[in-house]
Amino acid sequence: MTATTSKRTADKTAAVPPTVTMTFREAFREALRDALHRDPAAFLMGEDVGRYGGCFGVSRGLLEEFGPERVRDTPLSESGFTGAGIGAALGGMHPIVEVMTVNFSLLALDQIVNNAATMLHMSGGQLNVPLVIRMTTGAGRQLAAQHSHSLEGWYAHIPGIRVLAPATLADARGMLWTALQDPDPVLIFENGALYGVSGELAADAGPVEIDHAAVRREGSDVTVVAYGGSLPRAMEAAEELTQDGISAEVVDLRTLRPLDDTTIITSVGHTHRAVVVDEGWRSGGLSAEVVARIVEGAFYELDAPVVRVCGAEVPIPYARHLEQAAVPQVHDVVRATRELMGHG
Amino acid sequence: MTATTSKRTADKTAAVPPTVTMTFREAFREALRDALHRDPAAFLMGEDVGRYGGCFGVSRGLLEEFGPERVRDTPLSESGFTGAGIGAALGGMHPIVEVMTVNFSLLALDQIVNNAATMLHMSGGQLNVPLVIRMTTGAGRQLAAQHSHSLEGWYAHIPGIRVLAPATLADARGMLWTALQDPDPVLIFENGALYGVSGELAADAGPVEIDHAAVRREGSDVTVVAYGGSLPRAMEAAEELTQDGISAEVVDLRTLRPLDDTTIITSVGHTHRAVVVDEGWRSGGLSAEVVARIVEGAFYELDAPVVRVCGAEVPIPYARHLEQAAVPQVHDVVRATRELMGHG
Amino acid sequence: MTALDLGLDLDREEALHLLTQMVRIRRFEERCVELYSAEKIRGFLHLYIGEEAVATGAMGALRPTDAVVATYREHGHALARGVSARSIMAEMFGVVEGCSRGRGGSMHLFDAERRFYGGNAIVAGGLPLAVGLGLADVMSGRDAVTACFFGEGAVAEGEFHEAMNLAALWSLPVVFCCENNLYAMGTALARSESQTDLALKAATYQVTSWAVDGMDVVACAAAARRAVDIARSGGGPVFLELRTYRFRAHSMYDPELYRSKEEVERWRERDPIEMFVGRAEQAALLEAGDRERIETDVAAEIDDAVAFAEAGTPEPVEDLTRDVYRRAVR
Amino acid sequence: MTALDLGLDLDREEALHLLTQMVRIRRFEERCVELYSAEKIRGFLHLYIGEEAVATGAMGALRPTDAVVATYREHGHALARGVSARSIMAEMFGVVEGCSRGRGGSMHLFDAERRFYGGNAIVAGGLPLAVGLGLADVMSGRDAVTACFFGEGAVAEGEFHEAMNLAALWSLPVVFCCENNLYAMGTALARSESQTDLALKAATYQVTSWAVDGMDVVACAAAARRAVDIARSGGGPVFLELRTYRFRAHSMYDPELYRSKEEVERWRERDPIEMFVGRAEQAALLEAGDRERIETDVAAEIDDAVAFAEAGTPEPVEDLTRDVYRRAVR
Ligand SMILES: Cc1ncc(C[n+]2csc(CCOP(=O)(O)OP(=O)(O)O)c2C)c(N)n1
Ligand SMILES: Cc1ncc(C[n+]2csc(CCOP(=O)(O)OP(=O)(O)O)c2C)c(N)n1
Ligand SMILES: [Mg+2]
Ligand SMILES: [Mg+2]
Repeated sequence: MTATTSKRTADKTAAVPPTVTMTFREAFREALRDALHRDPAAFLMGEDVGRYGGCFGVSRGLLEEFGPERVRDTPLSESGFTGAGIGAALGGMHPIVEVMTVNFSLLALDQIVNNAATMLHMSGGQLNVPLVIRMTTGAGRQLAAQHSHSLEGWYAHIPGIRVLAPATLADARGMLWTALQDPDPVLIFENGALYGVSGELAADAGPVEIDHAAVRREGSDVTVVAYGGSLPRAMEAAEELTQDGISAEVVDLRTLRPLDDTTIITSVGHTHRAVVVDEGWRSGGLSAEVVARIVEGAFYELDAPVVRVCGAEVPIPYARHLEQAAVPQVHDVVRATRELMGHG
Repeated sequence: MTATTSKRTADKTAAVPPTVTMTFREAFREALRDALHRDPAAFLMGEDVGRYGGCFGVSRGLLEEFGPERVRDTPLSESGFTGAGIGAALGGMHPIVEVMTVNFSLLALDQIVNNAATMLHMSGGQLNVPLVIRMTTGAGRQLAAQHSHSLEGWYAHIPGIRVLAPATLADARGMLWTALQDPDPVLIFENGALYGVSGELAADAGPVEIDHAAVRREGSDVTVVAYGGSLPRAMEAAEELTQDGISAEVVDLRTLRPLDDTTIITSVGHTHRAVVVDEGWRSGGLSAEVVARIVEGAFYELDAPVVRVCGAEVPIPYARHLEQAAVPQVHDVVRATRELMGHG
Repeated sequence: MTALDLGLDLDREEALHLLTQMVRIRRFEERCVELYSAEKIRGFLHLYIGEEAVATGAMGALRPTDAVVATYREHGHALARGVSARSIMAEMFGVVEGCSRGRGGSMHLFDAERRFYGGNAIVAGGLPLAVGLGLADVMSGRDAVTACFFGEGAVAEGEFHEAMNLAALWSLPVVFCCENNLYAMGTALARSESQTDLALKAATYQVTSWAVDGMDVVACAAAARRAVDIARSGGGPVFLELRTYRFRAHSMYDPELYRSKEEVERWRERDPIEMFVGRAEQAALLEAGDRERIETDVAAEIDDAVAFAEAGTPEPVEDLTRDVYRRAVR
Repeated sequence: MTALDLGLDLDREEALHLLTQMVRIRRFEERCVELYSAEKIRGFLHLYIGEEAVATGAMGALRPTDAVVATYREHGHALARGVSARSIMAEMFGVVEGCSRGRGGSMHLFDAERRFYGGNAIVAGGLPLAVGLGLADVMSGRDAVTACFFGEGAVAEGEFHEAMNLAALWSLPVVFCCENNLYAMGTALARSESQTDLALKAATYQVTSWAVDGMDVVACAAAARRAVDIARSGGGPVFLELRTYRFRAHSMYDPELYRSKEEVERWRERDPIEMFVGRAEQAALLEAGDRERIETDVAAEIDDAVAFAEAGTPEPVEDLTRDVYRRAVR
């Protein structure tokens, strides 16, 4: 992480706040460090979060800083320690449970769906579960079928939990704290392909709100809805589309549940066309819900059917060219949008 | 089960095949008995399928008929015995695994999603998994949050598995055999509220195809799409709607994955309006996928936005009036359809 | 003969308390059966009748600051923990006066004030919660203990295994109370466990474990006291195998094809209430008239609970989606 | 000194075979590392270097009709089972000539013909499959045995527990080969298991269990032979704890913060290949020139495998969705 002061700070009249260059990995780590510093009830728990430094290096150094009680390595037992996180939350703590990847979270689904998501309601409002569960999601690293699921949209089907998908450095840095102070269980999906990506972040970046989608790029011809690992691709596609004279507005969902459809519908109200990009499988994916919301909220605004650019309906294959073909790429977004705009 | 011969059989010229009266429970049982008789590789395995007679009585009597090897009681270990079913399928058997209810299947999701669904692809086409998994689904019996999930639509998101939702006696009786002879894993969702419902079934009812949706009632004004436990409600609503002069066509999805959108789109092509009924939660449910398919396939045919009538986004509460309110009822379908038709 | 000769190391007050609790549970559930037939109570209803000694004995070892996790067969645990008969009955009537506001029903009784964390209808699903509650207590420096109840059927589940290992590894103050009533629905222990000595099985996790006569309320009380002491004093988790039997069907839908009437009858001869009354009377801990008075009081308490529930308020349907999130959705 | 004095109950041919297999695995993986650096192989790559004695010893006890289930660290198992180096290398190059058509990669090697059922990247996820394969063999009246390999980290997972219980309860012919290399990624055994004596733990399921020196290929072979005999002759499942060590990082991304270089060095002194060569030479089972010849042959085999993989065919992108269903979707 390199602290830099923007070149333009010399210009006193238009003082730009100083920024730092960092990777998503570092931003996630800073968020964890900050949370562990500021919230005495917070602790991090999961497989290899401590001695190993986190399976993707996110928590490296935290064990040394906070000790093994608060950076707690667990045995391989996803259901057990996720359930223990729920219990600890009921007991007044603010656990941050790390499930290495969404693929392994299938082993913890009973606890997440049957306990974390239902507890408040089943208990008639008595017992809330202030738990954060972080996990890596997504394909793109040739890890094949059992290590490449994008199931965050699946989780977004479950009432009682909030589902976040940070796609910018500011969100990577800022969502955790807000999630941790939330009285309800929050799942944070970190896209694995983003960990190594770096960029500029305000030096004083802190918590961000977690209730709204964000317009990441304004445009007038078409709304491109994306989130997580697909956002950078959507942004790149929007840039490319300018060459065809197409002005794309890009909406970053940020929070997958509850879905902020107002922002989407407002945007479609201006553009009258929409493309939904989702790395997850098409059928029954989050993309379908976005289409349904647009139809419900802006049907008469639509000049054309909403288009989905999604993961192919296949267990993700290992071979690089097949994996790339299975996951929406920039050119897929560009092509679909051009076709939608009649530039096919 | 009472064998009856239709009164009209006396009329030789219009001979109606003899029918029997039976419940869905009996139809499912007949399907199991038939499968165990005809397919030597088939066996039934699950919690309390044998001595207890099945948690909902579906398999009562089968232990006595086929013995404990082929009607195999398992310990409480959903992941273990579901995985064992996959292994047995790889070993050449045709296991029918019963997971008591979809709620407990969350404990077996790793095996279903990471193994059953991926094996054929991951092995480059070498290893198929001829497995059937049956489970009860749905709310309506005041069993509260942990026993009332409708997650069949969720499963329909997973490539590599087929998902069936029998909603008629003929399908309850006929889908199992076809599923069992299928080379791929098939999940059959039996709606718990249907078990006790009885009706007439052809005395010689046998296997049915599992690839297509079915138009259960023809109509010209609006397409009502439903499946499983919602189908009878959709049919009743259609009947009621005739009083408003609304002619509703009812499509029974039957197979939730792969979804037969051709039948849906063809119907909407005639009616130009659609209502989707789904007991599952609205956001990210199967209903969203149906909307998306209609938009993709029949956007320019639509006279109005597609309407969804879904489960409320709440862990299902115990109290009867709340549970009823949480799950789409006949009057909800009627009201939504009337509004859509401008009779609101 | 003295109380000590009978192994009853308790005074009259304690004896009355134990008997009262067991009778409360028994009569409460008998009334539930009637109310189920009358369709006042719906959903699944799992009776604890025959097993009263376990919850009664164990709960006495806990302080108000301790925590409890139970299953769908938890009326007895809730009553013994001090959740009022009124609020439990109201819960089963599905009214807002219920301990879970009518949202949970029989399988989901909760009481935050009494640290009663349910009411879990997924077999073994409560065990990881108990581990977490124990962890929170330790991390917060509270000397509380969590008692976690579950049936022997749960032992085969992966969640049992993971929870035992975590609790032992982290030396957490959790008392695992395994109610071995020999059946999981219709599955006999020997058909579900390759190792039927459950205390031995638990001991392999390096957890202090032993088996207890679960029909003997005094034995249950003594074992629980010892177990809670060990857990509270830093001795790590304890596993108790409480050998008991349910006199009734698994739930209201069970034709009981899997066991004989004779077997049930043999176990009924060890009725925990009658056995305790017999011994306590012999030890002169109970006096003539005690039983009658308790029965009368309990009947009144239950009548009152039913009346309370009958007079309860259904939640307005407009509030269907309340308590899905504590923080408003947006 | 004779072979028997050294505890080497094998003939020259067997000794040559064992050594060849271990060397094949070692050199194959060393080449994989190079190819990973050259970005010919991608994804996760887990090396078996240091653990060769286990797969080599165990696999010799199996017949072609037996079945094998392995993990993501399974190059060694695949090679020892007879899957060709060509098809494994091609798999890691992601070409259709690969044993999984390039769909699986390093973690998902499959070979139906050799009953090699993967290649499972979910820790403990293969164990229930092994139970089912065993069940199918029994139900079909085949006298086959299933060997299931997994790391000691898997023992904490619920799926381990459920699988052990099912196998024992149903007395299935499964040999559970637990490769205890002391670490699950960075988690040492004592941090993951309250009971670190894994054979004892397994024995509690009523499964015949014992621990074996996993660095001694002869001990591994002997143990596997005994275990497979028990399983095949109706003695039910067997659990072997094979004590071994991985010399390399967990995968290509592991900074190895959790163990010292000294520890690794100490274990390297028990290199299974060098130990075996030393003993076999002393016992005159190996002759001068054997090692060199084997190394030369293996190098040639691997060169050939790499050339084969290099010349492989990428699957046309149009075929992306093939093999999702065997029966056409509609
Ligand atoms: C994970 C899961 N599987 C299955 C069930 C259905 N079920 C409810 S109770 C029960 C038997 C449990 O037996 P046991 O643990 O011995 O407790 P008991 O009912 O005897 O008190 C079963 C199979 C469930 N609730 N949860
Ligand atoms: C269910 C699950 N959780 C986590 C992981 C990530 N992971 C891959 S290998 C591994 C360590 C497994 O250790 P062990 O079982 O001892 O086998 P070894 O790698 O030492 O051979 C972990 C945690 C996984 N693949 N699956
Ligand atoms: Mg029981
Ligand atoms: Mg290991």
